Amino acid sequence: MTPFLPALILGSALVPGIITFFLPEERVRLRNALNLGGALVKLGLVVFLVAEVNRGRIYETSFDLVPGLPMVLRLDALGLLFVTLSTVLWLLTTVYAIGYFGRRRNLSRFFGFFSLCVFSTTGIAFSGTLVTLFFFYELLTLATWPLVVHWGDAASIRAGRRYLVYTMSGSAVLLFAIVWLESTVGPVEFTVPAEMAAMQDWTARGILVLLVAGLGVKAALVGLHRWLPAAMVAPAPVSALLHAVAVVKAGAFGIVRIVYDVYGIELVHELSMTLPLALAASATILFGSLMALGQRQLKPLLAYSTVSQVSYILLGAALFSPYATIGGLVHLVHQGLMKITLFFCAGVFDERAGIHDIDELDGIGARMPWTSVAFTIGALGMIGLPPIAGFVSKWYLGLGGVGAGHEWVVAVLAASSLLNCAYFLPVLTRIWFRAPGPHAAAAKREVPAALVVPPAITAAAALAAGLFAAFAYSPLGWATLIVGREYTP
Amino acid sequence: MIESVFDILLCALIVGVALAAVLGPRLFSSVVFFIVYGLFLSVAWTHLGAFDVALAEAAIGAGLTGVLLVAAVSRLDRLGVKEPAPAPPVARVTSALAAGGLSGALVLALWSLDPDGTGLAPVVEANLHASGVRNPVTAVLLNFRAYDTLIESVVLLVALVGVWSIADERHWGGEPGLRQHARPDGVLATFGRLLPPLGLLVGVYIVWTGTDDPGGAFQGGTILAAVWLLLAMAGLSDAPAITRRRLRLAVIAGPGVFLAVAAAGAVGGGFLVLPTEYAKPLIQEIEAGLALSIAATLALLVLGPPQRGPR
Amino acid sequence: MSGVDTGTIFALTGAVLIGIGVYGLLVRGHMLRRLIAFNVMSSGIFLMFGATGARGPAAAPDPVPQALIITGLVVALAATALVVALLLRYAQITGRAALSEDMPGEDDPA
Amino acid sequence: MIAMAPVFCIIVPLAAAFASVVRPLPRPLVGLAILVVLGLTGMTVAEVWQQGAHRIPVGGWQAPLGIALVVDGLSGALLATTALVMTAVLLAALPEFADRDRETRKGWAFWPLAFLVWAALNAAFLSGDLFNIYVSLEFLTLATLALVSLEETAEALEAAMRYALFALFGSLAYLLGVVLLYAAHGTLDIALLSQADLQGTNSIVAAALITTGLAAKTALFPFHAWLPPAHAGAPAPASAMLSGLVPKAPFFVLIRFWFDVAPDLPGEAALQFIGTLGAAAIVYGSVLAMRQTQLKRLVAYSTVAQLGYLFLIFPLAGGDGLSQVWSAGAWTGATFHAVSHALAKAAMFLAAGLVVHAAGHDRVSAMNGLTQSMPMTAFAFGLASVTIMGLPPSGGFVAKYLLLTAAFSSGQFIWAAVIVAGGVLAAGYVFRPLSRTFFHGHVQTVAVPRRQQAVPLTLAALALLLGIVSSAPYAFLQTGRPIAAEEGLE
Repeated sequence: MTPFLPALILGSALVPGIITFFLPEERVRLRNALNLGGALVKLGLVVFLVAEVNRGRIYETSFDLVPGLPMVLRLDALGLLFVTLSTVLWLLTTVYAIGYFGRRRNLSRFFGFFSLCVFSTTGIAFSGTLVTLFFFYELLTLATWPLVVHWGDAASIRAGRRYLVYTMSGSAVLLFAIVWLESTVGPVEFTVPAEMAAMQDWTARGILVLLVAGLGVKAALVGLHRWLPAAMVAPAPVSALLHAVAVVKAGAFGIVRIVYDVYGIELVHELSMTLPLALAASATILFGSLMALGQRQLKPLLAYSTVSQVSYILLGAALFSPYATIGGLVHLVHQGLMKITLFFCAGVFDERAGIHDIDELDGIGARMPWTSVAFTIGALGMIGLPPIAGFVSKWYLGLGGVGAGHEWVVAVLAASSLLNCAYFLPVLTRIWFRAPGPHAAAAKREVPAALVVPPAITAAAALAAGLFAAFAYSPLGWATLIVGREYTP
Repeated sequence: MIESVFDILLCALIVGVALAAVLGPRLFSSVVFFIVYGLFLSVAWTHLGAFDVALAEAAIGAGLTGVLLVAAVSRLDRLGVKEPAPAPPVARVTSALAAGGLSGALVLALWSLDPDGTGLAPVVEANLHASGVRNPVTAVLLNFRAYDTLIESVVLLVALVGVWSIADERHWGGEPGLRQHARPDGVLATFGRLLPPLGLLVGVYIVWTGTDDPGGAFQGGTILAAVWLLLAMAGLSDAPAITRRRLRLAVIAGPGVFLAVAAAGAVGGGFLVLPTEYAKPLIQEIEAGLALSIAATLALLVLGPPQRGPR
Repeated sequence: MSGVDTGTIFALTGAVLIGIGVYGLLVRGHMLRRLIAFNVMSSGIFLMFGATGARGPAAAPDPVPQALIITGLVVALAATALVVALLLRYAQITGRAALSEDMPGEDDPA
Repeated sequence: MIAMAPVFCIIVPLAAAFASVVRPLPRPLVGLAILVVLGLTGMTVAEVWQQGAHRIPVGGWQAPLGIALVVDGLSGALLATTALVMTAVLLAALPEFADRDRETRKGWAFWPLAFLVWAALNAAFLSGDLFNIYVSLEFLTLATLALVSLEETAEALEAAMRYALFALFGSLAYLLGVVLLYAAHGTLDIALLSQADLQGTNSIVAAALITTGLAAKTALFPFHAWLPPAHAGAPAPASAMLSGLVPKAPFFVLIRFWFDVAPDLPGEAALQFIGTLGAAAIVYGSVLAMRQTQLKRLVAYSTVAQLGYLFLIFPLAGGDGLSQVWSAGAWTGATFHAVSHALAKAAMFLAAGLVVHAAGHDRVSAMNGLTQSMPMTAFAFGLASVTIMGLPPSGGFVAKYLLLTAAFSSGQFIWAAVIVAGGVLAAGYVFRPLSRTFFHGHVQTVAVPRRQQAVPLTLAALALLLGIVSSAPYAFLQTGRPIAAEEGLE
C-alpha cells in the first residue's frame, strides 16, 4: 500500500470530484456525503502519514510522462505541512460550503471543481519535480476559475477574466523559466538542489527572477496582486479557498520550493538574491497593509490583508537564517487558519445580515456573538497579538531578520503590525462597541451550524497553534522539524 | 535544324494561344482559345511521341474541358453575370513579376539537369513482359502504378458526388443538366443521329486496343462520354434521374471492379498484385469497368447537377 | 541541360506556360478565367514533365510520365468540373462570378 | 493478412463510400464499417508496434517502378487519430444526416464524402511515393471541397471556391516540384530519393515549390485566408474533420519531404523564415480568433493559430539541427501537437455544432448558460480548450514542453517566447466562449440527448489522456524514424 499512498491521497480528492460532476443537481445528500467522505478519508490518510513522516519515512511514486520528463509524487515534511493544512481546511470548508449554499443551484458543478481544486493543491504539495509542480499548478488555475466565476454575473465574469489574465501570463513566464532551467541542468528534482555550477551567474539569476515572478502572481506579490481583490466577488467558500488553502498558498509554497529545493538557500545567497527577494516581500507586506487601510468594504480589506500576510512566508524564505525559515513556514499554516476564519466570518455576516461595508458592522457583536468572537480572534492574530498564532510567526521572522543581519526586517514587521492595528481595530470597535445599526438589527440567527461551526473551529485552532506552539505536532514544531531536517543554512 | 524550327514555331503558337486564352478580353473567345490551345498541345504530344497523352489531351484537355467551359459561359450569360473589374495596374505588375520569376526559376532548374535524362523507361521495358500488356503506358497505368489509377478513378467519382451535392434541394432526384431542345431537323439532331454509332465503335475500339497500342479506358471512355453528351444535347436522349439505381451502379462499376481486384489481391498476399498469367484478362476487365464508369461520370460531370425536380 | 533538342524546347515552353497560368490565377477575378489559367498552368506542368522525359538520345519517351500525365489530366478535369458546378450555383445565388475581395473574418470585429 | 491491414484501411472506407453512393447505408452497416476500419487501424498500430516500420510494395512492384506504402510510427499514429476522429464525426453526423424516409441531397451526399475523406486521409498518410501523394491529396481536396459547400449558402459556396483556388494552386506547385525531382533523379519514391544527392538549383527550386504548395494546403500564414470561412461554413461534423484532420495531411507530407527526402537541403535562413511564418500564424490567428463574434469562426481561427505551431518544427529540428539531440524532441513535439490538436479541435467543433443546434444561431452568445443546460457539452468544450491552450494535463502540454525544450537546447529563445505567448493568446480566445457558459439563464432551447453530447466529450477526454499516458504514444511515434529519440529529452 505504501507506494500508492500519495496516489490514494490524491484520489480521495479527485474521485469524489469527478463523480460529483456527473451527479444530477437534486442528489444533494449523495453529493454531500461524497465530498465529506472524501475529505474525511483524506484526513485519515494524512494523519497516518504525519506519524510516518515524523519517523523519517519518505514516500515516492513516479512515472515518465515522456522519456526524460518524470512525474514524481513525493511526500516530504514540507509537502506534508501544506497537505495537512489543506486537508483540514478542505473538510471545514466543505462543511461551510454546504451550509452556505443551502439549496442554491449549480452545486454539482461547484463541488466538482472544488474537489479538483483540492486535488491540485495536494498535487502541488506532493510534487517531487518542477514539472510535476507546474502540472498541478496549472490544473489549479483551471479548477479555480470556474469557482471564481461561479455566480455567473457580469462582475464575476470580469473578475474571472482578470484572474486568468494574471495567472495565465504568470504560468507562461513560469513555464518559460522551468524549461529554460531544465534544458540547461536536466530535470530538476526537489531532493537535491540542481547542479547549477555549469550555469552563468546571470543566467541563474535571470531564471530565478522569472520563476519567482511566475509563481509570484498567485502569491500576489506587489504589482502582480491585482487579481486577488477582484476575485472577492466569488462565493465566500471560494474566497476562503483562494486566500487560505489553495491559490496564494500554492504560489508561496512554490517560491519556497524554488529557493530551498531547486536553488538551495546557500546558492540564492551566493547569487546575492536573498536581499532583493526579502525587499520584494517587505514591499508587498507594507503595500498590502496600506491598501487595506483605505478599504470601506470588508472583503477587499481582507483581500489586501492577504496580499500583505502571504509575503510573510516569502520574507521568511528569503532571509538567510533558520529562524526566518521557521517563521515563514509556520506562517503558511498560521495565516491559513486565521485568514480562513476571517473569510468564513465575512461570509456569515454577508449571508445572515447582508453586511458588505465595514460601517454596516456596527453592533453586530451582540447579535452574532459566535461569529464575532471568531472574527476577533482572527483579526487579533493577524495583528500579531500573543498568544494567537500570528504572534509566533512574527516573533520567529523578527529573530530571523536579526540573525540574517537585516535588522530592518524588525522595523518592517513592526510597521506592518501597526498598520494591521490601524485597519483591524476600527472594525473590531464597530463590531463590539457601537450601537447596533440597521444591519445588526435585521440580522438573522446564527444558523445553520454548518455555517458557524467551521469558523469557530478555525479560530480555536489559530488560538491553539499559538498557545501550544511548543508541542512537537504543532505547526511550529513541524516547521522546526522541517528546517532541522532539510535546511541547515 | 529544320526540326528545331518546327519545334520553335509550334511552341510559339502554343504560348500565343495560351496568352490569348488567359488574357483575352472576352470570356467566350478565351474559352475558344483554350480549346485551340488544347489541340495544339495534342499536336505537340504527338510530335514528342507520346501518343497516349496526345489522345488524352485532345479528348479530355481540349474536348471535355472545352465543352464544360463553353456550357458554363453560356449559363453565366443567361444568368446575366458580368465580368468583374480588371485588377489594378500595381497588382498586374507584381503578379507579372511573380509569374516571370517562377518561369525564370524553372528555366534555371531545367538548365541544371543532367542532359541525358534519368527516366524509368529501361525499367518499364525490362518488366513489360510480366505486365500482361504491350503498351508500356498502359502497363504503368494499370499494373506498375495501378494504385494511382485506382485513386484517380475514385477522384472522378468524388467530383461527381460533389457536383451532385451542389444541386438545389428542390431538384434532388431530378435529371442532370438543363433540358435540351434541339430542332428535330437541325444540324445537331442530324449529327446526333449519325455520329453515335460511329463514336461508339471508335470509343470501344480505343478502350480495347489500349492494352497493346495507344489508347485505353480514359481516352475511350471520354469518347463514349462525348457520344452520350451529343445525344443529350441533341435532345435525343434524356439522362436518367440521378437517383436511379442503375445510373449509380454504372458510376461506381469501374472503381468498384478495380477495388475488388485490389482487395482480392490483398487477401491473396499482395495489394493490387496482378499475377502475370492473369494480368491481361484482369486488366481488360478493369478497363471495361473503368470505361463504362468513366464514360458515365465524365458525361454527368459535364451535364452538371440536376436543374429540375423529379418527374 | 545543354544542347537544344526537342525535349528541351518543349520543357522550356512548359515553364513559360506555367508562368502564364500563374499570372492568370493571380490577376483574373472571374472564376472561370481562373479555371482557364489553372488548366493552362497544369498543362504547362504536364508538358514539362513529358518533355523532360523525352530528352536525350533515347528513342521512345519515358512511359512513366506519360501515364502520370494522363492521370493528372483526369484529376484536373475532375477539379474543373467541380469548381464549375460551384461557380454556377454561386452565380445563380449571388449573380456574381468573382470572389468578394474583402478578407474573411476581418469584417466582423467583436 | 495482418500485414495487409493498412491497405484495408484504404479499401474498406472506399467500399463503404461506393456502397453509399448507390444508396445510403442503414445505420447498422455504418456502424459495422466504422468498427471494421477501427479494428484494421488497431491492427496496423499493433503491427507497427511489434514489427517496427515496414514498406508494402503495391502490386508487388518494387520502387522505382512501383509505388510503396510506408507504415511507420508517424503514419500509424495519424491513421489512429484519423480513425478516432472519424468515428466520432460519423456518430455525431447520424442524427443530422441519416435520412428517414425520402432521400435528400445532404443526407445522400454526406456519407460517401465522409468515407471518401477517411480513405483519402489514410491514403495520404500511408503513401511513400511523391506522385501518389499528389493524387491522394487531390482526392482529399475534392472530397473536402464538396463538404465545405454542403450548406449551399452564398458564403459556403464562396468559401469553397476560395478553398479550391488555394488548394488547387497548392497541388500544382507541389506537382511541379515533384516533376523537377523526377526529371533530375528518375524516381518518385521517398526512400530512393532520400538516398539521392539533393542539391543544386533544381533541388532548391523543387523544394521551394513543394513547400509552398503544401503550406498553401495546410493554410500556413499568409495562405490562411481560405481556412476560416471554409471550416466555419461547413456542417459541424464536416468542420470537425476539416479542421482536425485535413490540414494534417499536407503537413505530414511536408515532414516526410523535409525530414526523409531532403534533410540537408534547407539553409538556416529558409528554416527561420518558415518558423517566422508559423509564429505569425500563431499570433495573427489568435488575435483574429479573439475578435470573432461567431462561434464556429472563432474555433476556425484557432485552427489557423494552432497550425502555426507545427511549422516551428523547421527551425527547431530541421537542417543542421537534425543531427542534434534536441531534434528528436522537436520533431516528436510537433507531431504530438498534430495528433492532440486533431482530437481536441474535432471535439471543439462537434461541441460547437451541438451548441449552435441547441441555441439556433451561431453567435458566441449561443454558449450562454451552457453549464446549466448542457453540462457535458460545456465540459467537452472546456477540456478541448485545455489541449488547445497547451496546459497540463493534456497532449498539447506534452507537445509544447517538447518544443520548448528543443527551443532552449538549440539556444533559440525567440521560438520559446512565441510558444508560451501562444498559450496565453489561446486562453484569450477560448475563455470568451467559456465564460459565457457560466452565465445565468441559458439560451439553448432545443434539447440535445446525452448520447450525442457524449461524443465530443469522449474525444476531448482522449486528447487529455494523451497528456497523461504520453510515454507509449511518444515511443510509438519514434518507430521507424531515422534518428530516434531513444534517450528522451535533453
